[in-house]
Amino acid sequence: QEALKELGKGEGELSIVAWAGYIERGDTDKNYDWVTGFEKETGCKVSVKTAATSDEMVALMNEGGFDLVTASGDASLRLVAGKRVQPINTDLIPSWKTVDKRLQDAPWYTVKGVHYGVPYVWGPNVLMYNTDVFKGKPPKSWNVVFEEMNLPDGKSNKGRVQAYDGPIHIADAANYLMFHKPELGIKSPYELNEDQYKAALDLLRVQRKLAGRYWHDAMIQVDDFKNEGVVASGSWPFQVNLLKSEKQPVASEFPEEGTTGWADTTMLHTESAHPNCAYMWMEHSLSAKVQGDVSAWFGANPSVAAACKGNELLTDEGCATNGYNDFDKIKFWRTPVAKCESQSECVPYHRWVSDYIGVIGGR
Amino acid sequence: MSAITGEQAILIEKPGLAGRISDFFWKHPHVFLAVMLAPPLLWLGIIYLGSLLALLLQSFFSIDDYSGLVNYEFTLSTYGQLLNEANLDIIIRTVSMAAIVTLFSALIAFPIAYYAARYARGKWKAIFYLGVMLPLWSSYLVKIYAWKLILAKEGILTWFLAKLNLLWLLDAWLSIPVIGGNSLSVSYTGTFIVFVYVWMPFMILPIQASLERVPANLIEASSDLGSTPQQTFRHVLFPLALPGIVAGSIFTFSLTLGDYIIPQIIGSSRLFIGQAVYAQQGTAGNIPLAAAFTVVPIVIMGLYLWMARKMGAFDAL
Amino acid sequence: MRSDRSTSAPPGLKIAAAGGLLFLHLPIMLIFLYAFTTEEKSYQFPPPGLTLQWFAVTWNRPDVWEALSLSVRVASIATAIALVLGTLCAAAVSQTRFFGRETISLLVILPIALPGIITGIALRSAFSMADIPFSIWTIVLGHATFCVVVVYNNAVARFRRVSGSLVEASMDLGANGLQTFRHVILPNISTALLAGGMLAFALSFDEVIVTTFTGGQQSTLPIWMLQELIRPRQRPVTNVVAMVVVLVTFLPILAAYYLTRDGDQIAGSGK
Amino acid sequence: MTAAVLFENVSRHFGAVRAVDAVDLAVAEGEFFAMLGPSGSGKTTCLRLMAGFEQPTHGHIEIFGETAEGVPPYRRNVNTVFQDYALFPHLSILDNVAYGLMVKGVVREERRKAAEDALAMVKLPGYGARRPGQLSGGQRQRVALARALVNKPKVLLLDEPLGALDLKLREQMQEELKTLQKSLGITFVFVTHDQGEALSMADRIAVFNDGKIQQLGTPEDVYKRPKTRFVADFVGSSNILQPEFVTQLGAGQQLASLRPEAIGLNSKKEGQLAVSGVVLSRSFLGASNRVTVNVGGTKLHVMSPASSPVPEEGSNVTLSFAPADLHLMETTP
Amino acid sequence: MTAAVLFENVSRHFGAVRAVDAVDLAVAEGEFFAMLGPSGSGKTTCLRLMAGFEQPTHGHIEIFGETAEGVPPYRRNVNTVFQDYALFPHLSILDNVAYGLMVKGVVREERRKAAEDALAMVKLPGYGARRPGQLSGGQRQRVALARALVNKPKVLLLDEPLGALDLKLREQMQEELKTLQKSLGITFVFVTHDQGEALSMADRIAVFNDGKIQQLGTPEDVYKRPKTRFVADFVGSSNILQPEFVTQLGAGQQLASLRPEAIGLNSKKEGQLAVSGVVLSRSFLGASNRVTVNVGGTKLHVMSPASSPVPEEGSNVTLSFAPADLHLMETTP
Ligand SMILES: Nc1ncnc2c1ncn2[C@@H]1O[C@H](COP(=O)(O)OP(=O)(O)OP(=O)(O)O)[C@@H](O)[C@H]1O
Ligand SMILES: Nc1ncnc2c1ncn2[C@@H]1O[C@H](COP(=O)(O)OP(=O)(O)OP(=O)(O)O)[C@@H](O)[C@H]1O
Ligand SMILES: NCCCCNCCCN
Ligand SMILES: [Mg+2]
Ligand SMILES: [Mg+2]
Repeated sequence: QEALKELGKGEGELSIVAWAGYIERGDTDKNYDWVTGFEKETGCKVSVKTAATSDEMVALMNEGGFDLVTASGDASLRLVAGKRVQPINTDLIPSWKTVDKRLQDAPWYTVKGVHYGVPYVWGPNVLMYNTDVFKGKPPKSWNVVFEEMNLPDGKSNKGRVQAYDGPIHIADAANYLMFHKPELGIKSPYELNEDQYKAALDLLRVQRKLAGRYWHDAMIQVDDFKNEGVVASGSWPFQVNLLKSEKQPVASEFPEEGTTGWADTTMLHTESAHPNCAYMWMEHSLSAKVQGDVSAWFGANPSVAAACKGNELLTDEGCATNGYNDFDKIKFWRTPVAKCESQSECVPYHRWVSDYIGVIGGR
Repeated sequence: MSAITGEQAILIEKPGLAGRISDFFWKHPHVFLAVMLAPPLLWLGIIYLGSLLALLLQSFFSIDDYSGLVNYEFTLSTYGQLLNEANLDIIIRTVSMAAIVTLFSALIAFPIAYYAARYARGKWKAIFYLGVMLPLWSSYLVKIYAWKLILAKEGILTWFLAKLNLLWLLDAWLSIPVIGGNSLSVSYTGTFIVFVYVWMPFMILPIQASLERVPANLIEASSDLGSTPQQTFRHVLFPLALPGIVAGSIFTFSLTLGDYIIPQIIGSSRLFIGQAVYAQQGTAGNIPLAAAFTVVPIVIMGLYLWMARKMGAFDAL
Repeated sequence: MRSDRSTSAPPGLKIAAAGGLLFLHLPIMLIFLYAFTTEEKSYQFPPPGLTLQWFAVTWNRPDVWEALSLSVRVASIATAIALVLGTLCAAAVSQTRFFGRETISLLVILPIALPGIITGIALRSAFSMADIPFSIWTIVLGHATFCVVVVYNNAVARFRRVSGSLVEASMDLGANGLQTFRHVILPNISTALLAGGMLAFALSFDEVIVTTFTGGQQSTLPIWMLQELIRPRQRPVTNVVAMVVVLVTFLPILAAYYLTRDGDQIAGSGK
Repeated sequence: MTAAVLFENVSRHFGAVRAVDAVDLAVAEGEFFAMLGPSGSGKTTCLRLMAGFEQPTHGHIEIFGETAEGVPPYRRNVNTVFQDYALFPHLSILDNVAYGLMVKGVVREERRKAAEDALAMVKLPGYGARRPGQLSGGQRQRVALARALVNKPKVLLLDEPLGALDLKLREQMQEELKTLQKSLGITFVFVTHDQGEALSMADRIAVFNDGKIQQLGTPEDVYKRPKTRFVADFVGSSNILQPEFVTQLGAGQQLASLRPEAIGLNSKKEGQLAVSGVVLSRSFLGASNRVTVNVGGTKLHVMSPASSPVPEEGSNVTLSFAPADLHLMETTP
Repeated sequence: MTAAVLFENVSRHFGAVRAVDAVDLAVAEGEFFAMLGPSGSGKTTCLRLMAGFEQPTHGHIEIFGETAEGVPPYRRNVNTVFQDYALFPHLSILDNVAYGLMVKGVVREERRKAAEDALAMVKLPGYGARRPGQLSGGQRQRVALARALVNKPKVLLLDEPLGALDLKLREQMQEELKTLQKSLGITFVFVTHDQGEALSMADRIAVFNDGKIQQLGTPEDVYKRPKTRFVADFVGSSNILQPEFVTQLGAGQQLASLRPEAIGLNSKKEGQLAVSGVVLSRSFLGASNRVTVNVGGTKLHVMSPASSPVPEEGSNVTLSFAPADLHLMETTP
């Protein structure tokens, strides 16, 4: 499929598959609204379908009926391979040139030099913890969610930690092992041979004994921190910000092992019914104001450097807090494939899916 | 009234469309039957069963792991996948849960149905009926969330038990392996309680109906022949109420078998069949595996319905 | 049962029955309670304070009205379809004997006896195969399918009681098929249909699982609730909606009870 | 004169069951015709063939000379009083009675009037506003009658209309029905399994067994001159005498029937046949006593008037009867 | 001898309804005792008081000399044959019959044996494997009987056990029951609303009306010497003569009953009273003819034997009867 040659008039509608908190119209907090203005300006009425995992996003796009998706790195290339998204003509997006150079040709959305989207925001998976429990001794390592131990409040971490309910969490285990068991020779947490993979699963089995429940939905994790006595978990800055805004005793840490993370791309469906509105949104999404607002709201980093300065909501320290300068330490989500780069053969994603279900099920 | 009427014994055919249609159908009862049955049969037999068969067909396809697109070639590999250890766990977990939920639903429902059928009269009968129907029709989702509040670690049950100095009881329960856990809301116990709560009302009405159909004189006959009330219950009342219990259990069993919302909200993240289907279909986009998973409840419920029909449970539905 | 008129229930039974009903109702009380809480994000117990503000808030939320209106439309249409299909089926099964009657009652029961997720996913994949876009009609189609059975059950039970000789009596007195339907059958089954229709409506009104699969972007009330409950903004609003729905369904349920019960007496006197 | 109802070799089979089997009959106009027989003998099926609810498998049916096959019930000027009355529970008594006129399109006022007249005729004036549920069994029966008669049918079919009533009420209704039929002159076809009812009410009786007519004749014919053992046994109680027994009496070589009331106890008159035996048992029936006597191994019932003395059990008695009362029958049962 | 069942001033009220009202009765051991009365007269309630399903509101009940109040049915050695049999539909015939022994803990083999014997006794050997649904009415009735008898009750209660059977079967079962009772010697208390049944079977009859016993005596007592108009009317059909009519006959000044079969038609004998009248109608009843005669405004039924000639309708007849057959009664109905 060819990329769009020129822009026409808006079609009046636009539907987007997005992560929770990515597309806000002021419902939750009046100050966070980057949709209403866009609708007024372009006449494109925006509807949003939130998805909780990358797999869900791929499934929704496969099903069709949507224009745009804010796909993470573990979904984007699958969408390209499945011919669900179309090439983007960056010439039609004036703000393209303002995009962070680190992201402009990123491999998770650029195939053979063709861009299949525009970057949205990116960020790390942080370690969220309860400040009352950790009493001024923030956890420095992911070990609080991987190994049984007593927390600073004297009680065991058993039943009080959580992990992400998505197969990609295997990469977090691999990332932990990369640091603590260098002898396994893991080069990338997304490229694991059988032995490395098995070690990661073993680690996750230990974790299963510690975790009462896995978190699947950001909002439910927020609930669990409030009502279920959960005190530490891998999380997104979004939840951290939300809980802090409710005056809950939580904070987040960027542990010594480094973290996985996400760099999301706004991609356009092959059969989009509203391509003009979609291009208008992509342009809108790259404006420094929107980038700053999203970053502030979600706890992410903008893909446009200008957003780090002068945004009221993000403040001038915001980018630093959210890890803007740790770009290189973050291992962004990718889709594990059999033919991997770092070694001869890797365990492909479908095994991650079924094995992770097994691990959670107690296998 | 005159003695002998002047009219003909056989009246001439009535003119008019209605009359002619009536005559036609009267003369061709099979056509009439066909006309009556066509709409429901087209709907249920073609649309519904057709969709079901099409779904089953999908289970013989496979999915491309990387792109998530269905590969339309006949294969049994999806069934191979269905039978891997993790998925078997899911099936066993779900079926056991459905069985236990059904058993306890029957145990809790029976006294209510029994009282309503045999002792409640007049106003009380209406109160019992409403008492069963209201929970049945009040929002399923909101009820589940109410239970989340009750069962949460820092929830209402804990609050009450703390007031009563009974927290040790809860802790003792939660420390039991398998059914225990960190809190009720992340344990099988919690999932079980909510399942029973939500589906149990479906059990009451069929049991009540079948109990009401037991003629009073059978109870008297039993007593007359020397049965104590307990013996009468065991030898007469219970066997005769059994079709009602089976009818009710069609609901409790099937609804538990397919639900994916309850175990996701109240549970330990271990999947149930409904969640697996939902995840494979919606999250992973693996329609063939989802379809293969649905075969499990279809087969189970097929057998169940067959047995229920033999027991005459359909009349009690 | 007459024998029990003079005796009263054993205390153990009374306790078990009362306990069972309490178990059914306490959580519902809780739903009511939290419709009045002053706290909006998550529920703490006991509620920090009580307020009536959520009723006004609910009233002013357009998304509630949209979902409600969609739910009412879906349930009405699904009920109407179920009434037609269920009555036809019940009439065919109970007024005539033919090969395969048993199979038909099985077929009608199947959509409710199989888990909703199967109905949902089967219809969804059929829609996508047939390239039918999601709309209110796809939701209706799913709901009508499993609503047929409640109408069918009510109608079959009534047909069984309306003695077959009534139809013959009518024809004997000179009424043709249509007149017999209009003057004898319809009046005698109407209360059963009303009761069945109400149950069908309630079933559709509260259905989440099938709707999840057969609905596209539209949200019915339960789907709206699911989203609201997961994303806590003004959670008490969901409780207000749930409570109002319970209170509003109270009357039809009571009516259905009295209608079918009186129907017993009316139709039974034909014997 | 054309028959009101004519059956020519009519059969109605349900699968292997021959509910009605090659029946010939002709009901005369204005006649009170009874169909009598045990349960399952095909009486109701015959009636339903007349009403049009069943179609014959073979044979031909005429109603007042017109072919009836293929004519739906609602186009036959024949009405039925159903065993369970089949009153419409949702309609008032008046609307029940006016139903036939309503569906024929008679205007409201007129049919109201006719229905009230019909109710008066069955002695239920002023009951029009009630519902069927508010009437007693006997009253319902009369409403069912009025509902049929208001249509002025050429033939009225009654399927055990008195079966559900208790003894006293049944006797009273029997009388009323008979009077009504006489005054209206309508042809009545009446189904019953109560032989007393058939005998006392009918002009002619068809006795059914196994889908076949065993005998068709006046009550006296049927009672006094039963053609077959079945009829003798079913209509009234009868002593069935085996051919050997009859031979011994020197009265013939066939199966014979002897009515219990035709036998005298210790009161032989001239010209009577006599046998002796031992009293086995006796029971008091009010108006009479039934005495069972063992005559050389054959058990004979004797009905003796209450006014006569009753012999003791075990005593020897002489039984006597007029040869004419010994009725010979076809030997095949 | 202690009575098998003794009622002393027993009442059972349901709210305002006096189902049983101050009843005194004593059923002798080994007796065949019938309770006869119209629907709603309290027969069943009496039976239920004996069985223990009801408790008396007032009064005292004894069974074989032991106080019965407060003793539950399952601890009374009294068994019931229910009107609709109340067989357990989920059990085989054999298990139905063996039920009473099973709950008493009799071992399997033994109760099997006893049940088979009981089935043989009611002439249903080999039916044990069937279900109640597979039997005819008469067979079910016998199973119900066997199920009760297998427990060897001291008193057997039967609530209209033959009500649902048709005439022929009823007559046959009456005989069987009577024979059985004689051979077993068990006390039978039998409820019926069929006077013929009560007269022919019972040793003594209690006639109920409105919860009260109207008369208690042998069948002959009750039939020939009815104490009240109600009994005269209910037991057999009777001509009730008003005091004025009786006065005219010069036979007294009370209400009197005259049995139709006690009246002669045109056959006045010496010492008989006679009146004349006009024949209104006649009907053939098989064994006899019923002739209705108008005697100066009073309608009299005459039952005349089939052998006598039947006068034409409208003809004048003389009715004659022995003064002894004119039975004077209490004037209060
Ligand atoms: N619709 C039917 N299908 C099959 N068999 C039937 C049907 N109607 C009647 N029969 C059978 O035909 C036979 C005659 O039945 P019918 O009802 O005419 O008897 P009946 O003389 O009226 O008996 P009853 O006195 O019990 O009413 C019976 O064996 C009955 O079972
Ligand atoms: N449990 C009860 N509650 C209220 N009234 C009752 C009850 N049982 C009987 N009765 C009333 O008591 C009266 C006598 O009833 P019972 O059943 O003893 O009459 P019966 O002589 O057996 O009549 P039938 O011949 O109709 O069976 C009736 O008026 C009846 O309605
Ligand atoms: N009251 C809500 C219960 C929902 C049950 N739905 C059953 C649908 C089966 N397909
Ligand atoms: Mg019949
Ligand atoms: Mg009774």
